[in-house]
Amino acid sequence: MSDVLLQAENVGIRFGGLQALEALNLTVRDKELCCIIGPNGAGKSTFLNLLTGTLRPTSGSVRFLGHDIAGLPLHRIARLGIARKFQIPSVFPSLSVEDNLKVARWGASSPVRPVGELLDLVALGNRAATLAGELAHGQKQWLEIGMALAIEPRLLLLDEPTAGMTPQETLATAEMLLRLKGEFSIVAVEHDIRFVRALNCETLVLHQGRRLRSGPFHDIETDEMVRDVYLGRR
Amino acid sequence: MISRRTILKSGGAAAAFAMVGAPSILRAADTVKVGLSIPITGLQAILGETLLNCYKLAAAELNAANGIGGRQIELFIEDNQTTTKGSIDKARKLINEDKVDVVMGTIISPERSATLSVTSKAKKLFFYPTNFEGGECNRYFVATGPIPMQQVDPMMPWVAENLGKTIYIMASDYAWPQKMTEAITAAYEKTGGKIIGADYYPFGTTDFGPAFQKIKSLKPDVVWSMVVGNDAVTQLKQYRSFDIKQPLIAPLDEVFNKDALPPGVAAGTYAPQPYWMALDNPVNKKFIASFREKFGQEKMVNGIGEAGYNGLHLYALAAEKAGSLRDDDVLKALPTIEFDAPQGKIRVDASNNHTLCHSYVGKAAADGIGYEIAKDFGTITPVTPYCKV
Amino acid sequence: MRPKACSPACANASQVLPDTMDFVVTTLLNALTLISILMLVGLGLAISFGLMNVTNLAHGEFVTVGAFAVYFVQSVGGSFWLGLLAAPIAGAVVGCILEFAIIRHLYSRPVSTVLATWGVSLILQQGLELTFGLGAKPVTPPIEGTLDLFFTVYPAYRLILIAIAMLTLLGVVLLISRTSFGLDIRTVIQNREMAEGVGINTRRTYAIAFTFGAAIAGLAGGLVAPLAIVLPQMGVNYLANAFFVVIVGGVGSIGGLVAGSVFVGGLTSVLNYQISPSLAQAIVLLAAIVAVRLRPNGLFNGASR
Amino acid sequence: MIARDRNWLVIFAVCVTLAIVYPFFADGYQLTVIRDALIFGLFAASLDFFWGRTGILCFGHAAFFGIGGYIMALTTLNDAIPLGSVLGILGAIAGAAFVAAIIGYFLFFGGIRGSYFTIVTLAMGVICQQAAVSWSSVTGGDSGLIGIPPIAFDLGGLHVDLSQDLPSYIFVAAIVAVVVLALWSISRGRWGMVLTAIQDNEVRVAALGHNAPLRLLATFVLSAAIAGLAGALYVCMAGLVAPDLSGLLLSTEVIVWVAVGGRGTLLGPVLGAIAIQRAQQTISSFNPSLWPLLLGCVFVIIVFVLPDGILSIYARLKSLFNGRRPAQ
Repeated sequence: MSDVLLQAENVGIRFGGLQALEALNLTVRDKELCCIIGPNGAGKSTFLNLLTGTLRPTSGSVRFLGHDIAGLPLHRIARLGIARKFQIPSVFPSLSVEDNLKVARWGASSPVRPVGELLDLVALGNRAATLAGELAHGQKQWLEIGMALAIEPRLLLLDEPTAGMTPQETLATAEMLLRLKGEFSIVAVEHDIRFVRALNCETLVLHQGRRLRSGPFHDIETDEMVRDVYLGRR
Repeated sequence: MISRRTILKSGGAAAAFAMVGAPSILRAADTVKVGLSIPITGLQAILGETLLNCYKLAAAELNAANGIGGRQIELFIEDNQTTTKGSIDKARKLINEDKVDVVMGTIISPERSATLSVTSKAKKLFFYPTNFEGGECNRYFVATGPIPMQQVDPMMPWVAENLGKTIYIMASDYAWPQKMTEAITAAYEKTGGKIIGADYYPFGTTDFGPAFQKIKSLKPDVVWSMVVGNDAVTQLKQYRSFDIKQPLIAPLDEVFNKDALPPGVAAGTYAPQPYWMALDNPVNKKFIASFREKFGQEKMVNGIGEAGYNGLHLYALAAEKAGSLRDDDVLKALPTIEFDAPQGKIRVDASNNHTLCHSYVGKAAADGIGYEIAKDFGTITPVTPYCKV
Repeated sequence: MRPKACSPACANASQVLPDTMDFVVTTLLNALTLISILMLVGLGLAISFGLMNVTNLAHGEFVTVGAFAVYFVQSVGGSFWLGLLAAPIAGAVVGCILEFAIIRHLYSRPVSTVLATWGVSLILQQGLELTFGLGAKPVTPPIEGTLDLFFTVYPAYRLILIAIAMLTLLGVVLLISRTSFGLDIRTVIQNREMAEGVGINTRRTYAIAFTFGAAIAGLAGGLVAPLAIVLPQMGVNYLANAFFVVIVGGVGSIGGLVAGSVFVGGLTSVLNYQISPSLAQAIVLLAAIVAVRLRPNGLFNGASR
Repeated sequence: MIARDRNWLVIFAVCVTLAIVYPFFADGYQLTVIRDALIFGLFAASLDFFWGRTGILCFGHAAFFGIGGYIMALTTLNDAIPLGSVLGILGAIAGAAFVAAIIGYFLFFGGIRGSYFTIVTLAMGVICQQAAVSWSSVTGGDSGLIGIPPIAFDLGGLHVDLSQDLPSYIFVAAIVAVVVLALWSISRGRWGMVLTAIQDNEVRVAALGHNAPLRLLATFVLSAAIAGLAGALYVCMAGLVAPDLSGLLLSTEVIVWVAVGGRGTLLGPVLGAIAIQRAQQTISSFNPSLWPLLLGCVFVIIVFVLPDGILSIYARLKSLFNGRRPAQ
């Protein structure tokens, strides 16, 4: 149990009369990589919001290193070691790439990686002085991953990190994450099966707010029911 | 040339002293420079216009009759924007850049205080025309308007006798009404009257309903309003709509009633003022006639304007008598002269530089603009425990 | 030293009961008057500030323009009622021009909107002063005198004002909930992109909504004209409180607007009787700040900024 | 970035030089005029530090100016307090900062941003002015407090007496230069960068572990403290403090100075304050009623024609010569 980083037990949330998520369980161990997939509207982002404490579950509990983090201010959660990459790339457009990473580093309680190393990690070494707002879409996504790395997280939550990327960029992103695997835990919420396939990790499949399947990705991929859901047959 | 003639003409010891003491002033100036700091824009613009016109009238009268010791009066008119900062900047400009011989004007207290802080430092004469709450005292500061005790002390026995024994006060929340309330309370209690309530409303109040509700439940004999400026308009409109029967004392005057109030709203209200247009004396008749000839037949004039007019005339008489424009010389001559003002004869008290002005209660006529004199208390000597110059 | 006001009950002990009823009813009506005005002025702000995210500091001038419309109509011999009809039209015209000339170019620059509308407010004030001359303008109420309401005697005109305000509010509610234009507005407010997607001309809808808010503020100006001072600078007296109504009440619903008006207007009226009015005003504004801290989305609803 | 920094320093150096040379050509009165304008320039810079760095407009900044002024006045007018001038200035800074801390806490941690902040601070200014008018036993009511002595103190052998025009001018000019330079260094370093990031995306900044509301609060408090300092200096130079020094009109004027001078440049607002005030007093001597109309037009024109203020004219001209579009 000691290496359990994040534990969601029996988590559910209602919005008014709508049961958005129901009885979900997820355990993330230290330095583990796992993925959450599901079609649009399955409740992936809502679940992520529960995991980061942005939303408070109406039933069940989410604990990070044994703490209940629901409702804590965002910066406190970050300082506990949870980094999050948002679905829409949210870099600081009026700052240069380098300054984006600097701002991210200053937020960390104990930054380790120098900015130069971060730039190389996310393949932006030659764009350091560019205004972040002028980057291409995929580069913005990488920069954001770099910013998440800068705060030296214990857990990195990625919300559709490859949304809007070209296939090549998607693969490059997967490689980037695989390189980082083993440094900290990663939870990736994805829509794009190719990306998850490249990561080949423990996977939780959501459908209509419930767990559909969970297990290693190659098992999931061959599952009939998952295929049906993804192909819209169910 | 003119300055030499002045000296020759006025002659005497004072002029000789002036020549020795301040030759540069007399040689430098061909005119007497009067600096006017007037709220031409901002909240007090209505009253500012009348005040400015009164100064223009006084200057024109003096210039038509030999000026001051033969020297023409030149007005330096500045808009202080009814603000502290504007008043400071303009007072400094008048004194340092225009090098005026005297500063006059301003209406509300912040303008006056700001101007005074500059003039007192520069030791420059400053004539203030508006009803003055008192409290400020400076050797070079001359008040030609009344302080609360001059208006209130003689009036309260009359109020107790003619209007009633209990008063409810509603006022704007600032110094003048607060000081007035103190003076009213003191003078009224001597006559056995009682202040049964007082409420002070912030500037910009749009609903005085709660005050009228209090009037209805407290049932005072008299309501004394010291809600001033723009808020007075709101207050009077609402006072009428609540149909309150008690007599109302309100610090209104002819200019304000005509330019700001709906017709008839002020009808029947009482006001203490040192001057009314209705005063029946030849000086006043001539004053009003020349004012209207110059600025328009429908124009009204009020106590503030008249006090400004008096101020310039008092200055001219004193300077003439002193034979000098040096502030100290004029100041020395000032208490020794007397001016036949529209309100009656006035002079400045040597002990505090306040003016011995008249005190009248006016009652607004049915049109709500003009006033009839309800009572004349004669000339009242200003008593100022806070001030000895 | 201020003499303490005697409490209403001690004025005449034998009359306590009727006096109390009188007191309650009058206080209620005083509060209602204030609430009505705040609501009408706030309505336009709720649309522009709350929904379109436009901080229009010239909103107070719509009130001024409405009041001047009544004055103008009366001064050329028209009746008050004709003036009251002209007031919202005048407000709408000024609002429409303002939206067309300035605000629509600045939807993406909120801070610039603040500056530009403040500038416009100065220009309008000075323009009115140059046109109509210095000083307050007289407006006579359509009826003088008071009405006996059994418990209390209350100025008749104020009762009319309250009635008109309530009817206007009802009309607005119906307009928003029952007409296709109301549907457009609601759609645009919910999601501008989506509204554009389904073919609503959002530019036009914004312009009309803004103009509509200006018209209601103009009406408010017309209604207060016989009651309060009519002056080019009068608008600012209503502006800050109306903003507070919207902030406290929360944006996005008529309910929030009513809640905000009741909070600000009601508290002001009740406090005015208890403590010094200056202090009352400060307390109401401070209470509003605290309320915003505790209920950032408004007293009434959960719509987010 | 580097080029922009160099530009700024060049303009700063030119301004400092002009300020040093000016006393050789000006008489005492002209010195006092520029001295007071500089104090209001400091006030404008204080607003710019907050508004320019956070993008949030404070519409009641004069409240802090006024609070500083009143604290200075009350301290120096009380003979029982030793070292009145020094304690007065410190008290003015602390008092303004304290009030800003309380108001800012409620607003920033309550999630109030943007226009909402603007409106609430507008009301704060109104309350402050009304409080200054009504609470006359302390504040002297609407006429304010007069007779505030000029700054004078002996501190550790350092004898300062600012009753004369030239020393007071030098003192004020030095303070303005130092503060503006300090604010500029702060705002281009870590602090300023984080604030820029907050302006871009506050949620993101918080998700990186920054306490964004606290950053904003600290900026607001520092900005208010400098406004308090400016207020304290002004009342000593003017000799009085009055309620309208904390009022809506001054709050509005300072916004114009910043907008005209160029938001976010710190130096621009100082120049804007001097230029506009001189223009205002000159124009009002010719035609008083023209001024408010002109002011309104200036607002509208700035927004549409010169959104970056007069200081940006220099950059624009430069890029015109180089044949490039100005960097935005």
